[in-house]
Amino acid sequence: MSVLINKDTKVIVQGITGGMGKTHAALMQKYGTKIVGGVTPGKGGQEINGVPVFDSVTEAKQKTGANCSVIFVPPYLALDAALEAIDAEIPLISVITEGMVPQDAVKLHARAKAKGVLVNGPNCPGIITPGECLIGIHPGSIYMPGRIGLISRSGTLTYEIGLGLKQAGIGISTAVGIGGDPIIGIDQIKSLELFEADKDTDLIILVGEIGGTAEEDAAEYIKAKIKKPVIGYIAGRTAPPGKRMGHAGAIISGNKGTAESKTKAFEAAGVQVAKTPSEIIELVKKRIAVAA
Amino acid sequence: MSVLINKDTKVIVQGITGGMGKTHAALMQKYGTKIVGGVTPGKGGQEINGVPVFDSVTEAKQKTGANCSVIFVPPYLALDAALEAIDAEIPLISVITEGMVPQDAVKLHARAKAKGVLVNGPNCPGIITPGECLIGIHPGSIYMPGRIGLISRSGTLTYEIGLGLKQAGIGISTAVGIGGDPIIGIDQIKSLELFEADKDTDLIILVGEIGGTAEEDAAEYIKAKIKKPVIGYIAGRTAPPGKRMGHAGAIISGNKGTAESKTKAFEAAGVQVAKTPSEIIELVKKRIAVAA
Amino acid sequence: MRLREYEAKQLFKESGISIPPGMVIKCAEEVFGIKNFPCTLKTQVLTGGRGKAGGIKFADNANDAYAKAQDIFKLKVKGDLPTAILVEPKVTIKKELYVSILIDRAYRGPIIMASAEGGVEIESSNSIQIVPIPEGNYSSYLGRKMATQLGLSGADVLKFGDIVNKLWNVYTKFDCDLVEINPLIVDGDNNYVALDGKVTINEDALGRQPRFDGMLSEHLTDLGEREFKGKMCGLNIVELEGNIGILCNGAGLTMATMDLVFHHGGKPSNFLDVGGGASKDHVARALDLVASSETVKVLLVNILGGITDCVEVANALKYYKDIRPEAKMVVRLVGNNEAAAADVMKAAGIETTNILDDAVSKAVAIAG
Amino acid sequence: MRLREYEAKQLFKESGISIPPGMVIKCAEEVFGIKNFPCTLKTQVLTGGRGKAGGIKFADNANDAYAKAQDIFKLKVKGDLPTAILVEPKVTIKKELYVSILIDRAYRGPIIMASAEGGVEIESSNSIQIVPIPEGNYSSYLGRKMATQLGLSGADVLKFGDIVNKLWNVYTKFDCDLVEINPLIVDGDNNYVALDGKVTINEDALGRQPRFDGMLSEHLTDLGEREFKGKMCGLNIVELEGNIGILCNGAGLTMATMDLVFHHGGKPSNFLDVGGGASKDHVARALDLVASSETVKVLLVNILGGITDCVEVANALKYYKDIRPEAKMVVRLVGNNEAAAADVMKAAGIETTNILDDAVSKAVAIAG
Repeated sequence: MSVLINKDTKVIVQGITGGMGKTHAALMQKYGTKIVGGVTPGKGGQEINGVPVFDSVTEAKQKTGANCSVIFVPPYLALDAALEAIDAEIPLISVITEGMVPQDAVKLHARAKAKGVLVNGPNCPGIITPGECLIGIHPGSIYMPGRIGLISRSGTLTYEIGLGLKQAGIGISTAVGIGGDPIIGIDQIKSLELFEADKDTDLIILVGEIGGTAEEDAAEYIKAKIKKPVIGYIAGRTAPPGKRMGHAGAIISGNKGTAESKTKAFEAAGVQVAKTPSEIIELVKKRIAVAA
Repeated sequence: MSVLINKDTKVIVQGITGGMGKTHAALMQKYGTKIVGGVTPGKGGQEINGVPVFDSVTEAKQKTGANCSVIFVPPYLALDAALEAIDAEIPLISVITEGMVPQDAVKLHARAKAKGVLVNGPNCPGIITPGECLIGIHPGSIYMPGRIGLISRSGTLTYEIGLGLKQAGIGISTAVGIGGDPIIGIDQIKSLELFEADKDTDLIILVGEIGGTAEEDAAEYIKAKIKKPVIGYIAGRTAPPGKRMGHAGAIISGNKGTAESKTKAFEAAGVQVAKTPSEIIELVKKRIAVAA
Repeated sequence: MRLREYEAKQLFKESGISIPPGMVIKCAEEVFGIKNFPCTLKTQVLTGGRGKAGGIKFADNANDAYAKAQDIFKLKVKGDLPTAILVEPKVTIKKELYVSILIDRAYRGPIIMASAEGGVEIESSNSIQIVPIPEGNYSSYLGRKMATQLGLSGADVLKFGDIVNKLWNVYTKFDCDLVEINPLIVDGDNNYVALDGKVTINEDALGRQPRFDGMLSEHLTDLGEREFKGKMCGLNIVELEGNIGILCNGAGLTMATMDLVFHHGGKPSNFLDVGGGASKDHVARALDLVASSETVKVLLVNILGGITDCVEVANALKYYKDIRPEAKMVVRLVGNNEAAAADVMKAAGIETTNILDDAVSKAVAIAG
Repeated sequence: MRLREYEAKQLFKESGISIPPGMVIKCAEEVFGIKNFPCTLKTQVLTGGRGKAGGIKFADNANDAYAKAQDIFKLKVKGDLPTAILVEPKVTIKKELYVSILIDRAYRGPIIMASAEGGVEIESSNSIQIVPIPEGNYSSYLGRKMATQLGLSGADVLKFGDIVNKLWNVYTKFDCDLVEINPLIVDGDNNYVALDGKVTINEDALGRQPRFDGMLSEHLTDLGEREFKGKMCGLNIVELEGNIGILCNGAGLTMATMDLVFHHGGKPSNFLDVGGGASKDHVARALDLVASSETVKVLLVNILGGITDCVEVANALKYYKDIRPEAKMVVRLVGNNEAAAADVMKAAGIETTNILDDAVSKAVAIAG
């Protein structure tokens, strides 16, 4: 029915007493996500939006059976919070926090890898399985349930595509906002692997952007392992080199990370590449028409 | 024919230009060990006892095909040397160095475990497969080849037993000196596992001593997994509590680590426990007589 | 935040890396305090290519140095005028190398990059060697490993390794994105000396690196005026060369919008990501900033409200329309609180469209 | 090397852990400088059990303190006479806890041990909680995790966690085997204060911990005379209560020999491991040391030469026989260079046996 999260996912919110955490915990609850508790060290014993706040993740997990954590703590505390969730063996962690120091992100992902824990982010909008579960800051109403898997480095651009699909009457199985930082956990390859294995996903949209070589690597992976159709898009094709385009990861360094290289790699892997967001929707429609 | 090392093992000596390293490299070569090179950073390009000295383990491995490293470097450099060997994917590392700081040993073994590398020691006499290969500082002539597996926390006590066996005309498959430090790599359980799987070992001698709970843990393991006969011995049964008996690990703390507890655990696991070194030989002889 | 050469070298020195005995001068007259000739005068700017631009000069005596320092203080390198010159005695160079530590994205961890050929064009060199740092756990052998990969041997392995150890300390202690010595030279006494250095402190880490408090603003001399102002008020803006001012939320959507302007035949004047959850005032500041360039003929506003409340944006647009009724705006505003925002827009007399392509083609038409 | 309470507390203080405002006095007269009464006077010895022995006293005024300080300076605790007393104002104790960091052998890494019940008999307590530190990678959440395991909540979680963070810094910075606060108290203002502390620096690490240079010898006051002398010349000796002096090489073999003496009905006077590769002089020193106890009736030498050269040992025995011809020795000397050693022994008129059991039973017979 989806990847990573579904209606049974039990979510805790680390940083639930902070501004962002509180607001989005409420929005997630409203969407239908099973928020079973929150964690803010030093504020255990309170209730926020009707769920209990704990002092530690271990305690929260023991008392709620949580199997997912969404992290909204400030950037310099995010590494510790994520390590706490990893140590408590929470199998899926989404770090929404923006501005995490890269050296912290390196430590986070090294530990997550060693422990076999999936980490989404940091600096990402989270994940949504429409109609079932939302973790993070996606505007839930923009998506409708369906059979398209959506993978994206960008937040609002994901919403744009989700909205476009909805307006065309097309829904998605899950949207994975992998995040715009240079060092991230669940990446395009991992997401592709999950969607390929998901029997309720028919087609995958892969939204990349300039910077790094993640799209080139994903293209290699698609060529080797993905049988489902993939439609691609690269944001920033007209970006000047050497300038950071908002995301810490969106920068063309030297001749590395260009949209041209990524587009070529996609095409070589049999991925149809849309030039505009609206073209993505058109390509999806055509694919669906062919299949039907 | 043996565990861990045999006539085909290709050994490099880290610290080969130091006093200990040079002396024992020569003794190992004399014994027949295939010493293919040495490593001393800053002294690459020399030759010692006819083998080349390299500046790094990676280089040494590339040029010699080594699959084992023996480390004789001073204690504060031993962690770095061992990490270098692990990083170079040397699958078996024996750290002879005495006086390694425990916090360094913790780091060493954590990395070795993560990388699936076997580390023998630190503060150990090394390993010998009589007639084939010697790594470390065992006096080779004391052992004869045979079908007894020998595991020991102590150096000279291992030699005592090897000598006693030889005088009785009994040989050993391999002797593993696991070392006397509190934090060691290849331990009793790992050695037992290897000997159990070795078709050329018929019987295992397990020489423990006071301190820690390694013997109790080994006894549990024997009960569950070891089908070959095991003869045990515990040194230090008359040691006073709270005093460190030579080895950093040989200390009874509170009521933990006593010979009594270890003996009981051994007996409960069906291990015959000798009260003196010479009794070990007697018990082995009886076992062999029964089998024959 | 990229440090100037002399600031980077100060960090090197404190961590035990040898640097030439330099002197930082703030005006040309200070050259008369120089004790060792011949010397090198190096402009302290943040952009690359200072050598080609004439920002590095040699002087044989004080008069010579004075004339050259005067020249350098007047010389802009890619728009950047120096406030300081670093003066160093000329050194004997037996050998030049390159070494750096940085995070490799694909490896998801720090790596050591080095070359036995130091010099300016290192990025395109084929001689680059890489040693990844396993799980970010540094140990001294890694520097030595790199040394042997570079073909060094004997005492040089230890000396080069020692430099890498110290460089690693700088890298971790100050949350650096990059630490680089280029060239790392071997001098007449076979010592390894950092002749030039580059250190970039991660900007997200500045809040926990008190040493650099207050230094950011004077380390942005390579930014354009709008970029500098944007940075100071938390707006991601990148200068481009067209006439359509873009205001958007989210980096990816902003890039997509920028691409779409090109796609429809227009040219964006800028990239501006107003960020998530922007307030009316923040959006208003962004509008002012985008419009502050004389080349901007039309403002293209594309907001997809997720965390962002469309009403806040609408109120900012209304405010802007009030103070600059002549300004041309094309607005696409959808998402969270979209209906209420539409009411505000209608009352303010600002037209909107829901379709992104329509908005962009309209803006392109207006810009001409 | 176990530090004294006031030395441990100095490390705590430098790392930011609150300690009572104490004063270390070296003679009783210094009590007249005490400003706050009532106060606690605590003897600064290295052994445990000082409270029960009368080494901790309370004083209400200077005269009272003077009399009590005089008593304490004269009081031996398990043979250890203090050279200093720590004077601290009496504090309000709302709660007592225990916390320590040490390496757990079975876990092969550091652990946090703590209890919500502080006090002296912590080792046998059932209230002990354990939090292992994964692969030795400490992060702040571990201290907070322990806090919640102890049943703390709210602000106490942060305060306790903060103490553990700082304790970890002491543990790693100084290569400690153990850092312990017992009791860790909550005072009248709800602050966490280390009321007593124990720090053990790993002795093998002393060579890279210059802070403790020269401190070892005066931190061995809990050792017997032969143990202290042995330590100073690199000999592992442990005092026992019998009359057979043991000299052996290798810890395991020495223990086995000691056990064998008991097995044959004798009592060893000591455990002495002469180490690997001992020279003639080193062995001679060991012989002198073992024989220096008046209770020793016979020397039992058991050497299995691996790294050790039997000839070096034989020469040491010959030397010893020359200077103390009346001393009784039983010698077993086998292994490396055994034949040459046998010649030396024969020439010196020292009997030897190859069989360990024979040697031991002979020594037992001589000792009577």
